[in-house]
Amino acid sequence: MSVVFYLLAALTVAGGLAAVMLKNTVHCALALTVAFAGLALFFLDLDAQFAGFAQILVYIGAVAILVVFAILLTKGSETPKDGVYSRNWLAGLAIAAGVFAVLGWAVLQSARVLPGPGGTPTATPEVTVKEIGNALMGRYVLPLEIVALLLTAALIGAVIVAMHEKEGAK
Amino acid sequence: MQETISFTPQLAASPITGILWLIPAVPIVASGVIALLKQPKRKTAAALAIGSLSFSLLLSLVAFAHVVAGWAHGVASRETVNFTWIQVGTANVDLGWVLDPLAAVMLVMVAFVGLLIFIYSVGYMAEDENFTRFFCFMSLFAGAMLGVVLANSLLLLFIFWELVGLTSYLLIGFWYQKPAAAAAAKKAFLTTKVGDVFFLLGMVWLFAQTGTLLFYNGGAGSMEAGALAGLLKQPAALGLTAAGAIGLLIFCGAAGKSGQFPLHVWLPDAMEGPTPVSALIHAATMVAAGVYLIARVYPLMQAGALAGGTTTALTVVTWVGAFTAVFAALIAVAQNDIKRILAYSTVSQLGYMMAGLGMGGVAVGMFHLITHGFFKALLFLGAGSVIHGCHEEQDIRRMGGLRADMPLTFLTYAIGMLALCGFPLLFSRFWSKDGILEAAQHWSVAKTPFYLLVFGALLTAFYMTRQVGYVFFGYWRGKKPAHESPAVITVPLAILAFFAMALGLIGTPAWPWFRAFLDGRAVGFDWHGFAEPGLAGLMATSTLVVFLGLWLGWRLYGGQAPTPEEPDVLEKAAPVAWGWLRDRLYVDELYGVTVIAFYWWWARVADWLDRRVWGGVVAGVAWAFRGWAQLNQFLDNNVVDGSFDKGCDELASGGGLLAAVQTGRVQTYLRILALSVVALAAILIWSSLP
Amino acid sequence: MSEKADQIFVLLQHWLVSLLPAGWQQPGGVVLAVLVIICLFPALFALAVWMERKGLGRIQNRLGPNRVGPFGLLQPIADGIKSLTKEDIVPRSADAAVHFLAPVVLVVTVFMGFAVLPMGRNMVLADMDAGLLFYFAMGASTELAVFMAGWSSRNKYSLLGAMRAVAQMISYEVVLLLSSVAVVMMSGSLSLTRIVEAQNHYSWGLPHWYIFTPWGCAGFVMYAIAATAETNRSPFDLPEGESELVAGYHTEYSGFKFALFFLGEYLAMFSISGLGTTLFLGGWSAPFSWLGWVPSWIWFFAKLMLSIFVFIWMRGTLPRLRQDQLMNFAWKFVLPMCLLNLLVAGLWRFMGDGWPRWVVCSAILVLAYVGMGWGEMRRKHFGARSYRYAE
Amino acid sequence: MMGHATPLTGFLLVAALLFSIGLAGALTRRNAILVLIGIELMLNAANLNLIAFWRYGPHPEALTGMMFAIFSIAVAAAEAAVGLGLVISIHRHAHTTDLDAMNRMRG
Repeated sequence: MSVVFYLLAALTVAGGLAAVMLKNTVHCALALTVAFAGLALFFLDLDAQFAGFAQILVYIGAVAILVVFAILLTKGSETPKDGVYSRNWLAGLAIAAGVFAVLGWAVLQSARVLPGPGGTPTATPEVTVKEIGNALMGRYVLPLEIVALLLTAALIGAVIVAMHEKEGAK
Repeated sequence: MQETISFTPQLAASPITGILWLIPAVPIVASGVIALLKQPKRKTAAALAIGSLSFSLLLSLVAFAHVVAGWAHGVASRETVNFTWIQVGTANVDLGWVLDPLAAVMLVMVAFVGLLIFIYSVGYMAEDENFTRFFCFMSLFAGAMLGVVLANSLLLLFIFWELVGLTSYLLIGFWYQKPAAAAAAKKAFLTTKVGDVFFLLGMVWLFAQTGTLLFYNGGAGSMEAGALAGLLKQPAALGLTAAGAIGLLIFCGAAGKSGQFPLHVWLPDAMEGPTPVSALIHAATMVAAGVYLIARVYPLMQAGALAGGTTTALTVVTWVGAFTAVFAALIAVAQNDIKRILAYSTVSQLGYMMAGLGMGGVAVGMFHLITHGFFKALLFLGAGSVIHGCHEEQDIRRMGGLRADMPLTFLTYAIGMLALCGFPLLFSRFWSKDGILEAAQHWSVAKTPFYLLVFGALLTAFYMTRQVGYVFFGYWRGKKPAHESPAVITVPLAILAFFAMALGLIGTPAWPWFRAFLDGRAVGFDWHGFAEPGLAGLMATSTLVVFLGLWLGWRLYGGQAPTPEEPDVLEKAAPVAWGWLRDRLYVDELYGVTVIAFYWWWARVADWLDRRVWGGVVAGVAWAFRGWAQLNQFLDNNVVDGSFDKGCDELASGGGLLAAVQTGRVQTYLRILALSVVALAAILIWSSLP
Repeated sequence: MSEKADQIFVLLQHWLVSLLPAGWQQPGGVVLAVLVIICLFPALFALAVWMERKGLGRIQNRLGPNRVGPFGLLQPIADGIKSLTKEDIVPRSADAAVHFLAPVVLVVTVFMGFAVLPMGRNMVLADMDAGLLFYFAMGASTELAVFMAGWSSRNKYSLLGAMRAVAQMISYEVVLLLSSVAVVMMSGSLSLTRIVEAQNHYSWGLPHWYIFTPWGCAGFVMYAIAATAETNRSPFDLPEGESELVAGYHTEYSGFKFALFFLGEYLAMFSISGLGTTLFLGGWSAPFSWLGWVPSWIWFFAKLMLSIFVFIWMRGTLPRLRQDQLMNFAWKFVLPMCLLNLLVAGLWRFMGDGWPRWVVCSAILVLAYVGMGWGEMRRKHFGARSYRYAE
Repeated sequence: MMGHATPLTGFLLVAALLFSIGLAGALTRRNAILVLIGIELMLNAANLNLIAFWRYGPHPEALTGMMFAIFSIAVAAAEAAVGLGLVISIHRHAHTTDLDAMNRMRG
């Protein structure tokens, strides 16, 4: 296990935990950006350069700010009166723990069962943007078009949903 | 006697034959237009009808001239235009029309007489408020009649034949308010229909055998040698050949329409219709259609006849014809209604024509048909003028002495009467009757028809003089004094009178133009015609007979016709016979007892059958279904509902539990989701444990 | 000789690295390059501040700083010392952690941006395959930093300023990306060095810079607009519009943190114009073929200073845009023009050489520009200027 | 950077941990936006898995994993946008972002 991996893992998990545990919602949002940054670094570590930069650009650049805007627009920044956690938070926690147990067990199980180089990575693939471009335009052109459509629809949908109705409609 | 005539059929149809179909088409279209007109549109209706028929007459004359021209050049032309009407699988039903001397003559006769009667009826029907409807039916009839004449296919002929039957029903029952007229129309229609059924049978059989209904089709027609040979080979029942049997079946149809013996009952009752109707339909044309049909189908009837001999079919025709002639003449003697006498006279003359056809061949029968058409139309129109004059009085015992009041009608009526009796030399029936009698003389089978026909001629002369005596001589016995009919009525009478005399000349033995024309042979005028053996004797006997009849009639009824209350002279002489004759020899009653009784009985049986048997079956089925329905209901209520409803209740209560889960809070759903993931994964792992 | 002059810095670096032991050579080279950037650009920052204050003065018909040092040259150093020594006041209600982090994040991400800019022939810190994408990824996080600054100081004005700045930066970031996508489309690669090489040819002495093509010119204009908006400069400097919002999101900052913000702003300006030169003005390639002998990095920094001068010039002359005008302008005019520019670039690429290509593309762009402009102006009816004075 | 030592399972474990942290956040937090944040975390964990499997998979040149991750990032962005739009509109009507309060869709 290389040092970089441990470092990054610690950073991301800490970011994730903070995003979930912190009282102040804006702090949660910022912790979330830290987690996103950690993940981006993971991607770079895994030689997925394009994915890493895309992750930074999309998540840190857009989603984080979106979350922050949402928090400000819904006056979330003041600490809520009746506690931060929902009533039966313990059950939620237990279920999450259960899920983690199952996933962890499955991962460990597969490590043993899967033959072959499950553990060791292959040679670093030389992934250039040109290849990604060709792939996007070649094999994945349909998903690309559909995602384009989806994004436009989401854009318009989000605007309409969140639009400030005219006074009359209140 | 009659020889088989060979025609050199011209295959290519000349232009005139091409447009021949217009002759029947125009009057029919005219009748359609008139039908659409409103009732007060009298002038247009009359103009349309007369216009269309005159156009047909014009076209018929052109066709007649064309045929005559062809005949003059020595070639007897028969032009046919055939076309496929329906394609049924491989067999196709062809129709078509033909132009040959027989058709040409009939065309002219029907069109000309029809036109005169149309003009006459403009005057006669003037006050009748259903004027337009009358002309609509009349022009439809004229079109149909011309169609019958032109048809080259038995099927097309049958179609027009039915149309003619329909129009006769419509016209007889024209004054449908009168129950008698309605009953007469129904009677006419049904009796002719009986004949038509046999006609249809014959037609179907012919089609089955020869595969075509076309008369002449360039060698392949049913009347041509090829088909006839085929027909001869099949033996039919009663020793008849197929050709003979089909011929007889078709003759039954003709008998129905032409009022021959068994099916003649409708014709006298048909006098209920207006007089022009009687004139046109029941004198000149429609009844003649039957005779024309036999003439058209003659090769079929004659097939297999040995040289000079006749076939059984023709003998049957002759016997029926001869018997009807005498039978009808006898009844005519005892009738008191002016139109009924003429009706029976028509039946008897038709019997003559049938006999003529049977014995003497097409030319003899047709010549008598043409001459009869003219003078009988004249007589009917004359009677119509008399009735019109005597303010709708039809009983001859209430007329009398009209000689002075209606001179013109009397003159034309007298000419018609003399023509009918066959007054020698000048009048047409003398020559046509002689033709028939000559044929009867030479008839190889038996002599009795000859004597019957001679006796019939005597009776004809007698009852006509009786009728004239009652109507025109003696003194006026009616209520209101009669008055002469207007010009529009008397002019056609005059024209018809002229033709009644003139037509006889084209058939004299010296100059047998008509027979030659029909046979397509050349003709020359030579007096030796009279020198034929036995002809002189025949003419002598027939003139003798006519004079005898006239003298008898004049002696009994000439001067002082008895008052309406007094019994008839003859009645005094033979009251029982007179009673029989007056009641038409109880033929109607005979039918009433037999045929109609049978139908009544059969109707009751059918009703019983329907009510009891079928009713029972239906009731049984209904009962079964009701029982089944009750069983269903029982099952449904107890078994199905019971179990199903209970099941639903359980489910509903179970549903309640599940509903509790739907708290509406997103996180509960998420928790359930996660829990199920965990559970599934656990199962997966548990199952994959080695 | 000119070759040596051109590669002087590269050779220097190799020489210094060779001094280090083998194991450390590779990281050492990187650290050295980073050090150079960290020293060079703040120095340039000082020069730029001086240029701005003298330039603005000159534009506003006044002298500008001339007390400290000849022609006021030492003024920036004086300002630097002042800001370092001034007391750093942090409002009590401010969110201390986020308050402190904001300027740091800002400066760090901006510095990260410089890694991919090719200062001269093979003088680039990290020649990444997706260099442009990396640059924009770093650029995207400046908004977050601005927001953190604005929100953490718990001050209505700073929050409003931050919100405006973020909204503005997000809108113009889209334009920035789209205009540069046109360049990527034509050069066929995201790595900046290859883009510069693509522009480094000459025909009849004139360089193949992208700005001399119709779509390139339109792209550069929109890029410049987006750049000024991105760095909250001149016509778009509403967020720290002195008159209304005091100092915008960095009102609560003082002392060194304020200096950091100031530095961050200028560094952003440098990096945005650096990218602009690499994309449109041919990076380190010489303007004329016969000037090839001049070292490549000189051209890069010359163009850089030229752009800075343009920034200053715009600040001095253009009035400030209202917020809704600014947003409308971005979304309803510049963005559609960018999209059209992409289309025209595509058309340019597939029409093949020859004068029709020039005529058609420029015609489309001019027509669109005039049409949209006329469309926008038609609805606005400009009455006489009206003044409203606060009651 | 040559192929590095950490085996695939390391990444998978981190992803699983991140996933369950996100799930815990989504399940326990009261504020709707934080639930969305939890969901974002879960999505990112999935992306990490994708890239890890792509990197350690038999033939990385097929780019499938990375493509999948890129598309999933795009979709997640769209999802976040719409989700937050909804939260904002709910807030405007119900003046609360408290999930327990929003049970209008009760069965």
